[in-house]
Amino acid sequence: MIKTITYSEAIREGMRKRMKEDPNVLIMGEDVGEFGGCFGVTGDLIKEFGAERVRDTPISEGAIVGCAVGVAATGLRPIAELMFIDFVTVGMDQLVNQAAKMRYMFGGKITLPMVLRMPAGAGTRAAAQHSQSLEAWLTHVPGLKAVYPSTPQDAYGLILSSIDDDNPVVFLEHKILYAFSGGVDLDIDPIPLGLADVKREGEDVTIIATARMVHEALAAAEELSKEGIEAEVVDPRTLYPLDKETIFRSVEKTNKVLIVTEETKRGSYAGEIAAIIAEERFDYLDGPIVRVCCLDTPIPFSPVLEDYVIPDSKDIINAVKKMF
Amino acid sequence: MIKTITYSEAIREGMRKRMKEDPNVLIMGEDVGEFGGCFGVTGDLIKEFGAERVRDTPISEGAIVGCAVGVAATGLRPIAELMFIDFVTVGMDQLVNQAAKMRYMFGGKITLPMVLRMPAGAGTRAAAQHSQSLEAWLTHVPGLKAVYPSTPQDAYGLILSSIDDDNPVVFLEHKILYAFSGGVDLDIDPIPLGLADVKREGEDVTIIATARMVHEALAAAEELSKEGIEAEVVDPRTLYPLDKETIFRSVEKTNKVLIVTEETKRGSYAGEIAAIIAEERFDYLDGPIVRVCCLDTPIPFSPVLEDYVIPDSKDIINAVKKMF
Amino acid sequence: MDLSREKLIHMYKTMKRIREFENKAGELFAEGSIPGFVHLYIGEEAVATGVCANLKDSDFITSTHRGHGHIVAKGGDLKYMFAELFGKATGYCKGKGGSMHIADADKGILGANGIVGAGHNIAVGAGLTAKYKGADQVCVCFFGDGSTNQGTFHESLNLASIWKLPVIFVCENNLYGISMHQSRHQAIQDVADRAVAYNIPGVVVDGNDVLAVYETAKEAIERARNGQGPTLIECKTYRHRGHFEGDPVVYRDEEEVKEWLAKDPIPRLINYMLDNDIVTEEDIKKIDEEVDAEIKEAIKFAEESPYPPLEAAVEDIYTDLVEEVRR
Amino acid sequence: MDLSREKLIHMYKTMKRIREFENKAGELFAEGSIPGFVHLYIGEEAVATGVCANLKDSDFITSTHRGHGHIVAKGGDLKYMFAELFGKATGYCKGKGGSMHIADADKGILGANGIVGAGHNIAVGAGLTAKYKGADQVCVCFFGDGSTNQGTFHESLNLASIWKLPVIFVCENNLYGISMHQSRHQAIQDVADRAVAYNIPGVVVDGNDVLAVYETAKEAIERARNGQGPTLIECKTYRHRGHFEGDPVVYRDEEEVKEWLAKDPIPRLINYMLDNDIVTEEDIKKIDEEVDAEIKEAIKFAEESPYPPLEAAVEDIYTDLVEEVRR
Ligand SMILES: Cc1ncc(C[n+]2csc(CCOP(=O)(O)OP(=O)(O)O)c2C)c(N)n1
Ligand SMILES: Cc1ncc(C[n+]2csc(CCOP(=O)(O)OP(=O)(O)O)c2C)c(N)n1
Ligand SMILES: [Mg+2]
Ligand SMILES: [Mg+2]
Repeated sequence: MIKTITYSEAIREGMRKRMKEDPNVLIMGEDVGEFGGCFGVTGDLIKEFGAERVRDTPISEGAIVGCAVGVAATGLRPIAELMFIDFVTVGMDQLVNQAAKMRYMFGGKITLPMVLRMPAGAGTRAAAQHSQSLEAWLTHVPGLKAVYPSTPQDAYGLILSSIDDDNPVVFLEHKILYAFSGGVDLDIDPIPLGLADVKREGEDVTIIATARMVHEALAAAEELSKEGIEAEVVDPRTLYPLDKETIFRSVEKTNKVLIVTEETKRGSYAGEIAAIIAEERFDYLDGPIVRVCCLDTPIPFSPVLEDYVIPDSKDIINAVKKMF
Repeated sequence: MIKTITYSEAIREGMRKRMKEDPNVLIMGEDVGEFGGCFGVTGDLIKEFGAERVRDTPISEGAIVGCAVGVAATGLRPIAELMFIDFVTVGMDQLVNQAAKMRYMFGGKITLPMVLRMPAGAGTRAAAQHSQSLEAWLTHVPGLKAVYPSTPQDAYGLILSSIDDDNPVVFLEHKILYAFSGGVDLDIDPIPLGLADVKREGEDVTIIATARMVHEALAAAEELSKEGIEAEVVDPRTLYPLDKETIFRSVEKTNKVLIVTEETKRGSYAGEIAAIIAEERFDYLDGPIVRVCCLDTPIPFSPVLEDYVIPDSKDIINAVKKMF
Repeated sequence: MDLSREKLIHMYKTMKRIREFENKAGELFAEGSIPGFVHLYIGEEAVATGVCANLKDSDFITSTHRGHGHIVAKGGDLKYMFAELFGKATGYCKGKGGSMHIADADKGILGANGIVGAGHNIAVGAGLTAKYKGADQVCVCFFGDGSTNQGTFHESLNLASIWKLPVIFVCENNLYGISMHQSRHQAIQDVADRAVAYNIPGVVVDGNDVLAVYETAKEAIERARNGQGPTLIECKTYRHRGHFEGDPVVYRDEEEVKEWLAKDPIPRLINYMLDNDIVTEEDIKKIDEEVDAEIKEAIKFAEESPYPPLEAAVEDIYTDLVEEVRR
Repeated sequence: MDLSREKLIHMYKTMKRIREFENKAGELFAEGSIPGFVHLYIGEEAVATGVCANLKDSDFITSTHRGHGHIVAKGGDLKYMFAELFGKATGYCKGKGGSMHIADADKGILGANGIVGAGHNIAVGAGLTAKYKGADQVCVCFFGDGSTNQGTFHESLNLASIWKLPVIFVCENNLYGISMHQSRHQAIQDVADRAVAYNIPGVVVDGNDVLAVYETAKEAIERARNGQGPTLIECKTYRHRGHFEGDPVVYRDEEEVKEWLAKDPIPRLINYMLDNDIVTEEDIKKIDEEVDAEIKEAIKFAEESPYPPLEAAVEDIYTDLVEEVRR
């Protein structure tokens, strides 16, 4: 059954499906219950599953993540929500030194099926402490998987596989995408983690883009097409494991790569993707690997400045044109 | 006056110098006082400057970093020490959302002259929670500067400039290097942040290495030289600001780049350096940009495994040979 | 009560300035002139006002996401505040901070803060500077009930207590952290009970009674200035509006809201002053008009101010590096 | 005291097993056979022993950097423990964890932990699982006095208290966090006082009296099993050795050390049992010999075990991905 729903609803429906099927799945986070979540993602789930399974927590991100670790280590499948990815700084130890490393440190004798959902990204005029894109930190941590969908269908298929995964998964959600709607097949199989999606085919240049930037890249591709440049837009969807095959296939075809993310450019995961290509597919390149990212600034509040530091389709078009 | 002292003594002597000159400089951290610091870096400073200026704190990394922020914002120049860089996870919010962003969020109306010293790196059989190299996280944060010296002289010259800097500086120290000794000129001017050092000249390949890996790279270069390959070893010393000029000059000369750090390869700052070169000096490259880093694992405890996952001169030699 | 007429009038005017600033901020947000989030302080004015009436310019405060009231009470200029909310170049932070990050170093305002609980340790640091320098300064740390479950609350009170720092921890217990009623987020009724864990005084005060707040804070601030260390003050109060503007407030019942609206601190102070012949209705009217005029002018200033130039985006990250940050 | 002879002997043997394990670990570390760090539990045996004597295999514990004692008391196998300390493939963690990360899921041991304060919230999670499943399980969270100043302490006790989880928080107050005497790291004498902040019972007990620890823990564990929520138990004790092996211990005075050595929990229990005719000197000797034999065998097992193959380095990070991790 295909329904037109938003990205945010798609995540909710995925959680609802698994909660119906598996009593071990539970949700915890600040205001996820009656309030329905800061961005409304958990919505009415408390009505269906009750306050024991959709648990409001105090404002204690360390405890939210740490408790989820303990819950997962002892047999349940928690989905924890942080209100903004920016607050992962408060629960960073529990995520990085506990969740990510426990299985390894314990010689594989424990399983940690937990999902940490975190709204990320800028564009809401929420300034420096509520607008970050921190995927580079999380992908740098062995033991975590990292997902960042760009469409309602992907969000749905990927939240299912994230809940099903027996490892800690950080599930990033772009705040601006919450309101995006699209057709979602609610009966599909989970989308495997580690499978990229070519959102647009093209022969001339590969644009690797994530989350909101997928849409900017697609818009740019349409414009570029008018000028005779056909861009292929590759959306990794899962940041780790990363589907190198799909990326390499595209690079081998187009010989030109542009990477677009909303991260601070310096130290970005966009850089990691560039480095992988520069190391493993250098011979296929006919020019520099270009990155279009945020300026290396905290996200400023003023709309004029915020719009300036975040990349958009115009920046992508300009960058692509320079590559020809 | 040139004295032969260890890396750890060099840092202490730098702090001592500035504490003598400026009563606004103070130190805080766990067991930095009478105990002299977990790795002995603060040593006898408490005897000279007293417990008000060399302050033992409770085990509260959030408070250590947060308090340093407040102290710096109100006119002093704190040097805070975390026992291991791994614990920055506990004070991450204070460092990333407060220290790094405050000046910007406040429109430049505050100055934060603080240094956060953190022993980093593996090799001590201390396992996954006491062995990390987390420079990639820190360099990804606008607002921070990041320093990582490889020799006693650099450690001395850079701790001076870090204390003198009016911005938050994260000062990484490699635990294995603490015992390395070398000649240190205690009268030199501070080494400016953002100035790389060519630790060995060579024409054939550029090896960019940081901290302990500088020594592995130098050892590898000696071996390679016997086989007729002359490697140039560039030590950025400051990770941000990064001295791109020195790096580019070397790349333009050798046309081959190998980057060696002790980080988890995926998402490493080594990747950022690779991405910068792939974007800005692509035309000078005659082959892939290669990275030699740690395996993408948490650091295992068992010495055989730890030695296996950490790169060494042999790994560097093998990698370089493959480039020819 | 040995409060001078001037002090009382000053406090009344401060509360009124906060109230009207917030009313306007709410309106301007609703009509789309203010972007982002705003968290209004309406109903809680007596707390910031009563506490800050004891402070000097050289004293410090740390504030929260709900910071407008603290900033006004500590001497913030409404012009620059509105300009900041609008994202203008003339704002306190040149438009880079917005509502959640207003700061004014000259007035000792170490910033509103978008991270719940983050002000606590910054306040401790300011207290340490004061003590280290032997300066006659204190730092007041404002925070909500919800934030008292953050680890930072615990760490900062512990640190301030062992070092006997001149920090006054002022909890604005408005009964909720967003939708979480206090009874659901902690198993105690009085946040002040937590003072026991640090062996410091913990005091509960009616946060809607500006005179009581003033007196309680006065004592704590004197203790701090005398080197007797920190105090935890809990002010029982209530926010009239939702958590942020736009909050549908499904989680409170009407009875509760009604009850608290009746305890509005502003009419309460007016009545006190009228009953005790400290002011006349005329006096009040005059003050109100002054406040109105000030607010109008401040909004005009903000509206007429320019947006920051794009170049500003890369400035003020570091004291020195700018070229490096440029695209 | 309605403790059976078996229970008493079991507790004596457990303490002795811990003591001898630690003595040997110290020796082996000194001679270079054990790499990394070791933090010995000598002197504190009565705490883990008295508490865990109340637990079933299905109950959980979380432990610390000073974890050997907890693991032995909860039923850990000395062979696998030594093998882990040696970094051998047969160790509890296949050599990947070492002293600070020993875990045994089958025995409910959720791991030693190298991060001070990190076990607290994991314990809360285990308690939540128990409650959620309606299982008759509890979780004991062991931690040091120093860790009670971490934010995690505060957050976890708060969460456990509002959710009434079956978690027993056991503070091993050995007077120091490394070199910091308790009087310097917090302004209270009894960590148990902090229970007030969460409206849960806080109890102080002589941590060198295994019988007292047993009884106190028993009550708290019963409360937890009955759905009455968490308890904070503070056990006053002392570590005989330095913080870690190699610590020169410049920060304690001899008097203090002497005083506490005299309170050694092991002779104390022996004397109690002898005085009350529960055991004979012969019995003790026999047990001691059994323990010695077990230890010898365990060390032999560890010594003779192989190091892990290099391939192991990339395994056990994820349940599925291995190829991706390979160099
Ligand atoms: C670390 C962190 N967690 C969560 C939030 C989201 N948030 C903003 S305000 C708030 C509620 C704060 O409650 P309280 O401390 O009582 O202050 P009040 O809003 O009632 O004034 C929350 C959860 C945040 N900004 N920072
Ligand atoms: C987050 C963190 N900070 C600091 C350390 C270093 N460290 C290890 S043990 C210890 C002291 C712990 O004291 P306490 O909790 O009293 O336990 P004890 O060692 O006395 O058993 C410290 C500071 C750490 N491992 N983790
Ligand atoms: Mg509140
Ligand atoms: Mg201790």
